Amino acid sequence: SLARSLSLFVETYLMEVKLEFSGGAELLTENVKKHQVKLPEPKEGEKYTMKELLVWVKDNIIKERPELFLQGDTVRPGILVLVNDTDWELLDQLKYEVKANDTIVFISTLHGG
Amino acid sequence: SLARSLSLFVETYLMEVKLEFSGGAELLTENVKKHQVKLPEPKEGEKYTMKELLVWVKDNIIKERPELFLQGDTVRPGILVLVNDTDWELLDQLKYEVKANDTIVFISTLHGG
Amino acid sequence: PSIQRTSLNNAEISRYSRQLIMPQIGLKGQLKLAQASVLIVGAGGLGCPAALYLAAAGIGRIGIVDGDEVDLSNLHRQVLHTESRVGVPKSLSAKQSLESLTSHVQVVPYCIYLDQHNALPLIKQYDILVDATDNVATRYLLNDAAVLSGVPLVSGSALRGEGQLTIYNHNGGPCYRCLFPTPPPAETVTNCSDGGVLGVVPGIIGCLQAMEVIKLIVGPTAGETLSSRMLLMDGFEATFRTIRLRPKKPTCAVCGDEPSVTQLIDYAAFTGSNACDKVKGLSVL
Amino acid sequence: PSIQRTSLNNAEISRYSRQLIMPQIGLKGQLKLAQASVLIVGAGGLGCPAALYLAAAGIGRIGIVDGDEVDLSNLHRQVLHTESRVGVPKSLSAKQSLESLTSHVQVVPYCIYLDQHNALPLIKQYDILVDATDNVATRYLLNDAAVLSGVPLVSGSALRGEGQLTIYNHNGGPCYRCLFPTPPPAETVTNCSDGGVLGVVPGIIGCLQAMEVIKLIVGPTAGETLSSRMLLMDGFEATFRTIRLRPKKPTCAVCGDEPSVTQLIDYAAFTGSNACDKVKGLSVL
Ligand SMILES: [Zn+2]
Ligand SMILES: [Zn+2]
Repeated sequence: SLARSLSLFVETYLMEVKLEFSGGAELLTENVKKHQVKLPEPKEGEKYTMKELLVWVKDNIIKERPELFLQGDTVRPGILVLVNDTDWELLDQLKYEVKANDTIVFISTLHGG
Repeated sequence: SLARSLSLFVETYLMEVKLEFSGGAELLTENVKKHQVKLPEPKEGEKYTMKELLVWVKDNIIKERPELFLQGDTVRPGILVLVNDTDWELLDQLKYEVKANDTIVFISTLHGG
Repeated sequence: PSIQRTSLNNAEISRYSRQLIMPQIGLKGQLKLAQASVLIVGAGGLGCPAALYLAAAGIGRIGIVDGDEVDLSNLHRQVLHTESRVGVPKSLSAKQSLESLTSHVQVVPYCIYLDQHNALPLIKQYDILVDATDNVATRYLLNDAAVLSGVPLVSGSALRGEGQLTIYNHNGGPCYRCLFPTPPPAETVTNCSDGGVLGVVPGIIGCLQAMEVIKLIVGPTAGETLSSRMLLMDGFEATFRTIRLRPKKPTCAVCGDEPSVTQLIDYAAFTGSNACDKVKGLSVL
Repeated sequence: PSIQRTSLNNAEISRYSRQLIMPQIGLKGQLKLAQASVLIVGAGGLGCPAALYLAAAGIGRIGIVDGDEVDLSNLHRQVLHTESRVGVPKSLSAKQSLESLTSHVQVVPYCIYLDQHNALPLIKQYDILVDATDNVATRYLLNDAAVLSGVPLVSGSALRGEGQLTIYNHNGGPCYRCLFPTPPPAETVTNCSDGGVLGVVPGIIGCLQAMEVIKLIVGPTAGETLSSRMLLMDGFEATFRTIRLRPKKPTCAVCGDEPSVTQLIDYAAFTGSNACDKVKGLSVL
């Protein structure tokens, strides 16, 4: 069926997402702001949520002081998470299911002036 | 086949596009800057290009003084045409084939300061 | 409105002609500006351009709060001050520059640092609060004070080549605590002295703060404010991004349905930092 | 560079400390700024903030061209001028404000209108040209002069609540004529006197022009300039959009492979308009 074809089509590319770090969060990634990454594919029937993504980012992208990125299973206070220019609080936060071509941004809030 | 299913899927929505007018070009559309429009579907085997779109816009969206929008078969000098944030000169201009969900912007260049 | 006026005089109509001929502003909008009062906290990199363009636009009364004095190292971004006023309180220096630009605006300088004791009585005298400060403690203070006083908070920040801008506590949008219920670990907080800042970056954000203040005062004809949205700028890349924020949270400690913060607290203790952002030596050089 | 210098002195290092600690600028970048010269054409809504932040940032020499005098109706957006300097040439008034901010920058006022006879010898003395003018004729003049002189042109414009910004004639990017080979019909051209402008809108764009100039001078470490891109701002909606522009066109009349414009021409005749944007009465009121 069309729906099935589409879902197969989508699945093939599921794990390609764009990660961005800014507002100082890029200091945790050796000053590299943009990362185009291919995430491991979820197993049949499983979902890939922000919760898994955060752990993957901590293990694969964060170069030093991971505790300045993750605290417990979520980002540390002062980091805002955006999915496709939308605050992740509007999208189920940790339970948000990552989709192909999502742009996920971690911004550290600025205080200077 | 998958390709065929996808192409059918796309065709159904082909004609929904977003038009925007700014920089003063919105004065030709009663100061309405954003227009979500459904274009007439092209006939089997035919294509819908910017050339057709410009005429459609002149006939359906421009409320007065169409000569300040179109001159001959293209936009008048001083209007820049953008397709999905890209200058249409990079995209075949009049021959660009309009796709579903394209955002097409007409900006009048500003001179004040 | 803070200031009672029923019309503009001819000098004002002529002076503001270029902006009041726009349908988004009009004579009505210009009169609203003349009746409004705005408190700008911080006469630094953000506060200078914000105050400059708000005074130029014809705001009735502008209060400027800053306990600091002008230093030579401020002048790369704090453009209301001058070399001859080094050592002068910033709020007075700002007043002097604004008054030479315009005699139509009342400028009230407050040469103090805001804290939990003096903030509320001051803020209650103004329609809109502008956060142009440079430290976490004052940002939480201003947020709570804005919520407790029922005024919108136009919050800008800048560091290195980046800037952020939003409006808190307005029109069902979130407050600062809705976004950041817990203060960041002190070691993750970088100020302009340590991290540096390109002067024009707070310049751009301060101007954008003035723009948002004007829209708040004039109302819906002047378009959409940044309430429930945040603007992120990367000056070195010349990119801007406007993001959609969560609404006001029912569980928020200060603006929620059952607030636990009902008066101002000790923000230095709460954030584990203080309001002083003085230089700690140019270790990077 | 225009100005030969091999190092910064201690006063400069301390003054610019907040920006030279950034890796994007550094001591090297700050020295490049001190060695650079920038010609700003127009001391109005765009030129005032651009000049202010470029002077603050430590540019070596800033030339300011404006044949006009300060008028009260300028002061809602032309924030380098003051009420007491109404009637004074704008270039002189701007110089006075910039010099009170900083003694490290040489400011050269030119109280003239640029035309095809005086533009080239002047522009050749500068590294970068800033278009902060307000009319079509001068925009074509500056474009052609920039191409013939081989300097990048940082071009800003503002009207009502909107602004546009790009860099022409740089790094394989287009020039103004590549985008607009034919001038617009005169009746479609609206200036700030007729269309109005909210003062802070050119304020934002002028600041962004200063940002781009700094990036051009400092070079690649300071990120991507707006060459081959254009920034569009809608202040009332608080939206920004960066668009990708065509490259330099081989067929362009001035920057193409076989240019037909090899010296400056009569731009009033070419555009069917002239450089004067005086008020024609407040018919809207
Ligand atoms: Zn809240
Ligand atoms: Zn060209």
